[in-house]
Amino acid sequence: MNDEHRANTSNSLDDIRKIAKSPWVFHVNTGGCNGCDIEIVDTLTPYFDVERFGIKRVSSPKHADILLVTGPVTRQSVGTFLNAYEAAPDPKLVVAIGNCACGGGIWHDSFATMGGVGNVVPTDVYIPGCPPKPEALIHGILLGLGKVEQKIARKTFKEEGL
Amino acid sequence: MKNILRLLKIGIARGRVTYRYPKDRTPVPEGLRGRPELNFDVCIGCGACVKACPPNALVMDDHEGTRTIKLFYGQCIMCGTCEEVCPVDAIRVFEEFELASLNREDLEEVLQFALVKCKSCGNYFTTKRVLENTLSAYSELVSGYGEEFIEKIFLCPDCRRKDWSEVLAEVYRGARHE
Amino acid sequence: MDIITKIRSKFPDNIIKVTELREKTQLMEIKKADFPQILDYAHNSLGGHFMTMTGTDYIESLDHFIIDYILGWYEEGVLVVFRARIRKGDENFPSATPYVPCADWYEREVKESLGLSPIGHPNPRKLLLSDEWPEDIYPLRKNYKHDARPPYKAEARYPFEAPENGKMFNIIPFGPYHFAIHEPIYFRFLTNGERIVNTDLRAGFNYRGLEKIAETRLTYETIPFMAERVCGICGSVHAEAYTQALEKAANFEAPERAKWIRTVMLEIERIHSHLLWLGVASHMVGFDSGLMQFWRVRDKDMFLAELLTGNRKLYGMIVPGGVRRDIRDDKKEKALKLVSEIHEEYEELLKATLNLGTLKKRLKDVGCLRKEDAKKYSVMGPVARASGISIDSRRDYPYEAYPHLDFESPVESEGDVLARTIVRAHDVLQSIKIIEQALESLPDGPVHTPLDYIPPGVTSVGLVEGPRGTDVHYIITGKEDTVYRWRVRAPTYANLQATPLMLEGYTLADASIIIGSIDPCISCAERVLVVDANSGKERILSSKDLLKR
Amino acid sequence: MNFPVLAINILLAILMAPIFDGLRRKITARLQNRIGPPITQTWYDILKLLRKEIILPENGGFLVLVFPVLTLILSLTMFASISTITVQSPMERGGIIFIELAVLSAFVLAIAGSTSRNPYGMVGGSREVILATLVEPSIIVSLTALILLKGSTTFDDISRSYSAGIPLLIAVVAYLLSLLAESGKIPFDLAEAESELSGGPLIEFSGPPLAFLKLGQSVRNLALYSIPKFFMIAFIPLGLTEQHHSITVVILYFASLFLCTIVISLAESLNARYRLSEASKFYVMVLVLSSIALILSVLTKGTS
Repeated sequence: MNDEHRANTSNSLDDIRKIAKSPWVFHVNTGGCNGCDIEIVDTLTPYFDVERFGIKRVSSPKHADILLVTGPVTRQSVGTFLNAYEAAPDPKLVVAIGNCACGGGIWHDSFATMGGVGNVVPTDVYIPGCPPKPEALIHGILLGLGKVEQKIARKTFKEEGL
Repeated sequence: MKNILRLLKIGIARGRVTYRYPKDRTPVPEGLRGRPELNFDVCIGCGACVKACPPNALVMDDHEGTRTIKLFYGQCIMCGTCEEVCPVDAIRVFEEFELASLNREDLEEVLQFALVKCKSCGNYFTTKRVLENTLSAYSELVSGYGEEFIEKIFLCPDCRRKDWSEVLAEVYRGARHE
Repeated sequence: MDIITKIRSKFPDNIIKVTELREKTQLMEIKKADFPQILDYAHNSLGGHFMTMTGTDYIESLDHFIIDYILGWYEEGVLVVFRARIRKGDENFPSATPYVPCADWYEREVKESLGLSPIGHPNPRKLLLSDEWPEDIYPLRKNYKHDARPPYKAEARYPFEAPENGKMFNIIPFGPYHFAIHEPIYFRFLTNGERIVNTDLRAGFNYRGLEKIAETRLTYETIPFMAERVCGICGSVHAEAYTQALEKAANFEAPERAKWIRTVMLEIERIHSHLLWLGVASHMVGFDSGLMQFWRVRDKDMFLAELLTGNRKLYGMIVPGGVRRDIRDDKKEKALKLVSEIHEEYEELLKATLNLGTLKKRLKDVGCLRKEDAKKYSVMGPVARASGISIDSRRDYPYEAYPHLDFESPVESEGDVLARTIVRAHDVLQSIKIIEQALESLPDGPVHTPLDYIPPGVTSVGLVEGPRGTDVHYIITGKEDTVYRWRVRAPTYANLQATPLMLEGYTLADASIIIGSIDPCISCAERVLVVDANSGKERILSSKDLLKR
Repeated sequence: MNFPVLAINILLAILMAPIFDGLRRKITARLQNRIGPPITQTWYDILKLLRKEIILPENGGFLVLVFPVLTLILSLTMFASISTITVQSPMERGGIIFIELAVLSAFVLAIAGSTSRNPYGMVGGSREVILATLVEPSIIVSLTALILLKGSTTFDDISRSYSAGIPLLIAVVAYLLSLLAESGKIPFDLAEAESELSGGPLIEFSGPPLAFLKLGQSVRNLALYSIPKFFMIAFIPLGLTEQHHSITVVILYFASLFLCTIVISLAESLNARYRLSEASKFYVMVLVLSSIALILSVLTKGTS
């Protein structure tokens, strides 16, 4: 568990421990194409079965510990998304699923979107992929809960003499 | 009732199918399109992938003698177009999919290249590596035309257009599109 | 007598010109004032299926707009494009909605995105743009930039239909984030007890402005990647429909092998989509094991997709000119084995679930759509086939390898949710059959040959039978390596307009499954709908309540 | 009042109720071909909820806090009234108390849902009331049959009475069937129906109040699961029971819990949710069944 990665979130490690054993997820589609949404449901089904980790999909944001956000956040969904965000009690994790949510994806500069979840609310975990495989989703959620290590790191290269 | 028993039978007979991920690895089919990666040792910074990328996950920025190519996984749709257009096979799509990150910055790969100045007007126009690549790939072809001809490779497109010979234009286009 | 002659003889003086775009596709130019009567005749008397409608901005080059209504006759395999010009300064046209109810959304969309007002439209509210979008900015006009974002105003509200005075009813909001529907759409039910008396709905949550991006930022080559992302379930269908339209415009035939591989892709997608729906529908009526079991089988289909394309959603496979990946022989063997496993597990499961007492009770006689209404609203795909209308563009507008394959298109006549379930369930078996046939007799040859010239200014329509019905892509080719106009009409767009009819009179308990029964793919449709108002007075809960389900 | 037994009961309730809820989830998962959550999962859920922030709905006020606590107290009292792993029952006339509390607690949850003026909460609350009105009579009638047949309202005496017979058998079947609805799981989760009503009465609750509600519900369920023990005891060979009464009671008690858990998870995983109209038809049948048991038991008692 590398704490320095958590710099941009409001949740401390202690907060995360509180929800780590029983993370209830609320799924918010902010204008995604359905691909990621279906993979979220797929993780609940027999082959991947995230209920092993106590993950349960709930129907009200008031019960949620994790908000799984898909989609580039369209202008029409900003209001309802913020309502859902505010309704979820602390501590909560915001997980951006798929590259639409991470960075706006192919719609990043469209007039009708806000270009990703990060532009609307603070985001804790980014799960890129189009759509992310169910395994990648599980990995991302467990990463947010501090149960696995991050496998990717920023890479920078410079030509000599620059 | 018969159907209930049938369903019960499926439940019992099919057994537990769950993969114990992340403890066990799940089967990954060959040729999965996962994370693309730029190989800095090979990449010449020509920007072909940047042009081809549908979601603009690859962006290019020239600034004061440095060309920065940034690959942002958070925008990449894993289509593999970049791999197809790369002239030197520097970008490859790997079968890697666990890309989750706690940080936006960790999803970036940044490559910086030195740019070269045009011998005529003095503006930066392409990377050193693109020139080297053009020279080495087509040295044989160009060698017959003498020193004066090779000099013209070091001109920016604008200057080249002014005094450019048809033949060299063909060579350059060949290098760009191969 | 063919369709064109019939229309000609009925309206001898109103038709300016008829040109043949390509075989069985006619372009009929008329005056805008004649739209309502000609469409009324073509749709209601001649039985034309409403396919799509678009507006295109030619202000900068030619000083006018054009409006196209496209009707199709499945039995004859004919398409007719009705076109009229709209001069600058006179930016309106007579609405056809009073005669052809399914034109409702299309005309509203043209109004807000291009600023052409449909005169006499019963309900000219916003459709796809957000509530706070400025009234005088029309994003699909050519002088609007795709990345210009007007400042966001938080306080805007959508003008929901307020019922007239009368009895007290409750307002029950449904969505936008509802547990059973995985996409944001917002229904507002007026209920009497648990009985639904009126429905109003607001979509547009999924509107991402994709047509604009395609017309500006993308090229012919990269549009398929966006077309796929119209929808995560029927991605290939959209890529295929776009590709088909483009290839028709360029008079290009893809290599044989590519055609067969495309067919396999489309059918894999149909299986996954229908299994997904069967699972979700089970979940909607509280049969969670159904969700788990159907999705267990579905996962095998996803493994198959992953094996053949490298992506679980078949993304990045169909492009203009062919497909991007060949099916190697060793992969073909593995694929055939997976297909037979799917077949076995699916039949076993279908036997157990389709006649399960408690499940059947929930599906039977719910959400009925009569054949006349289905025709009137031009519903598509399984919804139409469950109401006894035998339409299937695989058979009626043949494309790719379908003419060479042996399959049937199941039809039921009851029109209730159970009928839709049965149609889909049997469709899966047909798809399995098609995949097996196609894989076994895959022809040899290349899988991709580039399209070298695409003439500008060509109007072309691609029709593909998606899992939800006919997907219609309309393009006008452009000059600079990109389309001038691209209009996506997903089947859900047509089907959603008919949901209020299905919902009326049923209870709240059935609302999920009725809405679910059209297999809504909101991201495809990305817009709003409206309904006939019923009498009744609303008892307003707070607006906060409405937003927070 | 037998305070040591009372203490044992309450401790047992709090410890074991979530475990049996976890067991139910595990069995359901297995029938759906997956691994499912750890058996202690419901415990983790409750512990987590206790540590979450409380968000009050705009117009529900403090009632949102009162009802969950009330539900928990009622359920615990209900559980405390029966003799579980002990031979002695904690109080006299436990049977009456049990029936009263079972009915009361069913309505408390329904009212709790209506306190928040959320439309789904209200619809869920009204469904809960209707369902309770339908089911509670069958529970009352089948338990009354039990009490009549055993000739006592004290659980202590009930577990020492070995009279068996057809009426008892009918009563136990009726009881198990009403249990399906009482436990609020598929096919009778109409009130909380997530895909229809997004959680119904529970929708506005969050954090600790939700934890109390969840714990309350599972304790209540466990209390209801315990009852078949008193029916079953009659079908054990007499000699065996007499000699090792305290052990038999423990074994029977757990057998009873497992039986109910299995019945409920089977029903949950092999059925679709009923509509209110179908559920009411079903429960009219159950009520008829339990009434037959009652009439028969009156007849048998009357003639003997």
